[in-house]
Amino acid sequence: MFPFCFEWAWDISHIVFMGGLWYALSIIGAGMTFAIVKSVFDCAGHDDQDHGHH
Amino acid sequence: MNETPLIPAGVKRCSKWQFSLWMAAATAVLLWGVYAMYLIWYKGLNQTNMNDAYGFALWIWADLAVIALGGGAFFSGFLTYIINKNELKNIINLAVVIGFICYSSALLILAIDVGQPLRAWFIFWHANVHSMLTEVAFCLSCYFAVLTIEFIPLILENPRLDKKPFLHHLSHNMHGIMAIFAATGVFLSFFHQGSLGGVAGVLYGRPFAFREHILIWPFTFFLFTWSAAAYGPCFTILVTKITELITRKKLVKDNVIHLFAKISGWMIITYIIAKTIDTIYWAFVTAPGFGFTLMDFYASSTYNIGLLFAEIVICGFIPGLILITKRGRENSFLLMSAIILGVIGVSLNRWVMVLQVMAVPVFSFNEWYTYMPSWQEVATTVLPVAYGIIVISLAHRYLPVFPQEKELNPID
Amino acid sequence: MSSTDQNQTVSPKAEPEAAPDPIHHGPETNDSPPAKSSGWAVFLFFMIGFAGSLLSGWILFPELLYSKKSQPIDFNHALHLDEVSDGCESCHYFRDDGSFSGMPDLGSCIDCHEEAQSDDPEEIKFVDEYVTPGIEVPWLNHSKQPDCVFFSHSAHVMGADMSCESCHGDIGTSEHTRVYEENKLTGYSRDIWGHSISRLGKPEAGTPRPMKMNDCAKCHEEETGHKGACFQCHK
Amino acid sequence: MKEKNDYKQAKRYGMVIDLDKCTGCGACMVGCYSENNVPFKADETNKLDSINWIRIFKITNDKPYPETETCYIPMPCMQCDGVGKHGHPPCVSVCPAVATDYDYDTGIISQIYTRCFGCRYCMAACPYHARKFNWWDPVWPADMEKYLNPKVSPRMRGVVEKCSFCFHRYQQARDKAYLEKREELAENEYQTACAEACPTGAITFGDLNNKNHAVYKLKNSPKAFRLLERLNTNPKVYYLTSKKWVRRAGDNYLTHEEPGKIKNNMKEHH
Repeated sequence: MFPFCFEWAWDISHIVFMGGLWYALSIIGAGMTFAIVKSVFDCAGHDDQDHGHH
Repeated sequence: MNETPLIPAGVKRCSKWQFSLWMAAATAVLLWGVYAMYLIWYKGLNQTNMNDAYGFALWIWADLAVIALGGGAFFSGFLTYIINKNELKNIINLAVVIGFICYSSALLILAIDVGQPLRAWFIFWHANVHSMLTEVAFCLSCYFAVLTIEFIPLILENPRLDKKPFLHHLSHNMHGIMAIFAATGVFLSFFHQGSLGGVAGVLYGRPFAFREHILIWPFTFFLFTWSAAAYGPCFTILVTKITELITRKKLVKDNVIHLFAKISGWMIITYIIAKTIDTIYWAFVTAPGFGFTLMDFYASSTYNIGLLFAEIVICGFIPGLILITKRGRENSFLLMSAIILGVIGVSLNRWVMVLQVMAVPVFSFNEWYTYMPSWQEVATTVLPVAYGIIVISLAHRYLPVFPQEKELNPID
Repeated sequence: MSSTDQNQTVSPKAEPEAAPDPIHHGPETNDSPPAKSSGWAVFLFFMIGFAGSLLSGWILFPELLYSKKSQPIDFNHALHLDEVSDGCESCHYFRDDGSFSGMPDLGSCIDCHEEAQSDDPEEIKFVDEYVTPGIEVPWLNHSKQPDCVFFSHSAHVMGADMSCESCHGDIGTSEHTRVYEENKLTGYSRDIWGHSISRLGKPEAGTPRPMKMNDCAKCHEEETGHKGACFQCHK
Repeated sequence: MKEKNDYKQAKRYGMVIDLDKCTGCGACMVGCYSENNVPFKADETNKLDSINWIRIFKITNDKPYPETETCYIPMPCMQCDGVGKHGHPPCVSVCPAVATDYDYDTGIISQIYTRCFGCRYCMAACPYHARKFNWWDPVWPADMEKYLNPKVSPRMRGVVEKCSFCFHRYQQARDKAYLEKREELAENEYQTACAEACPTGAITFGDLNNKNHAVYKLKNSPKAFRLLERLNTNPKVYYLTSKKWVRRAGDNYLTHEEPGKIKNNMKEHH
């Protein structure tokens, strides 16, 4: 799973397969981070405005 | 202080008493499964009736089946977010809840099924990228994360949770980027549904399972993805209909159901044609190359040729043809028959691709292997059903799962 | 998921004066501080947590993980090395079948130590507690490997011409035994993992090499071009 | 893992079992059990969940007396070279956690018990049923634990195990060769326990690539065949028989096909 694992090799199958995995994980991670951080700012920024209508 | 009610406004729900009774019944079944699960974890897989010839059995079937049936989630996500079939927004919530249930169940079953559950993380840490099972585990876990993310905003729409500003914003922001998650989910689903087919298709020591390849992917890879997309919606519609039956009210408008059914129908028809071609090629080219005739594979009284007929004709062409014709899908009896046949069909396909693979003797001097699950296996397989009923009941009671419910069932 | 608008009806701003708290750990109260000023508190909280986790990871956790043990007898390698004729191999030798004797048993010691030769308390203890009653010394093995591991001293020493020191460090010149730090979870010596927590860089000259699978693989890859098949080191 | 074959004389250890000599006595199984610490159950009547690294199949020609004939087929792990002899046997590439691999130096397929987490995919992949699952933790009768072979690591509940061609004996033989500064092993320095235990000399073991080893000649005999050869598993265990019906039983044939006259349906790459 990581380059320091015993089984890791920089060959085409590892690059394609693990590339796909890390790509997916990054999107999921970045997406959630974005949503959470933005929500924190939204809360802090407009105290009692309503956000349901964007 | 006046608390915001837990139940969404504008809809009617059964009494607390009635709901508790219903939940108690489901929980009782759940606990039976949990007890069996405990036995298996504590005492080991000797609690099952699997053996060295039948290393993959009921659980792997259950795993493949729930994942195929949960395919409605990724396919409706694809249709809604990527090709903008907006009507399906009225059913996608349920598809996501079903997907969440199916995938969490699949992961749980896998955790019960391995001999050393505490080492299950090896599949990630020490992954062998050439194994189809690795691809399954990776995509399954990632896609489960995606489904959880898709489920969260719906949970946050519960009136009491929605009152908290942070959760309100979070729900809103997650909605905003849902298309990205959905696209990732479709990508992941495509691969792991396929890999589950690949699991059987790459077994070149098992002539019943083995299929020729395109690059590294055996035909079953594509057939599994295709069939999950085709039959998954049938299960979503079936659960909708069951929920409507139990709650005694209409929850999704007919045009939504008919659209979903029509798409499902075309997917089934195209899938079953591809499956037929695959079967013919396998029966007349692949298998004879290994010294087998088609009938060698169906020479058992349990596993007879009727299975193949049932899978392709009764649960394939018939529901497909019903669903693609306007009169078929708009007739409620035919629609129900078609979706039930579809659900049976895909489950049957997964059964055959797991259990029959094990049963067919490869040596000319061996008998057919037989296997009967132990009660512990049955209980742990029923567990996800009880769990699913509980989650859907909770979701329906407390969350706005069906956006059209209020309009279809005005309170006054 | 399109029902946010409908929810407006059920989530009216019942308490408009309640400032939304960005982190929300409790029921909302009217006197919660304004969100903006809490930013520094959050940052401070985060930094304290970060420092705390670093400290516990680098200091506290290793303290908890390893229990310190001493060898049953404080053995003096340097003294013995002066006395014997054949270097390390006088006691740690190859058998004819290619297997390695490892730590010597009582039989190898008894030739000289049937009776104490000095008034060194460690030697007297050795003779009284082990030689006379005939009990093998329960030495603590810093290099002990699990059951599933096959290690060939023959391949490394004879095949690859490696010296003892290249793996075990300068143990031959030591006058006292080292403290044996036993991993409480696995039961193996801390030497196996290595003493650098980050495991970056090479161990100093004279100190033993870490001996986890990746350490074997690293050296094998450098020396032979590949990590080797499983059965090269497993049994 | 990447295949590497830097060694000029890579070995392919294999076995030739003469079915005309095998009496089905089971000495090979007993030898294997004690050599390899193979666990057994108190009640061994159900063969489908008992562990054995080599087991004996009994087949008959299904003819009435006096034409009845019986043949015993001892089956260890076939140590398949896989499709195209690339070292991709059915079981290796399917293992999700690299608990089993193909050793390009010897052609022997490993099984690492501490890595295996018991998904049993390799068992589903192996057409020879050579792989066995530890359904129970091994229980050794009183004192027997002291007689276990320290060269072979014991196994625990929930992992798969299989014949290793007594690989630990190869490791011991290599140790001795290193000590004596030799590169090559003599044929008799590395022999499996089953080959040594066989009272009729039906089992011959050696390097299939080495012209001086007995197996080299035997595998090229016209009587030689391999089990389920048509699946392209390329096993390294060969069988000898002079009986046509045994030869036919060793694989699957359509009614018009004749054993020995079938071309493999897949091209070999080398």
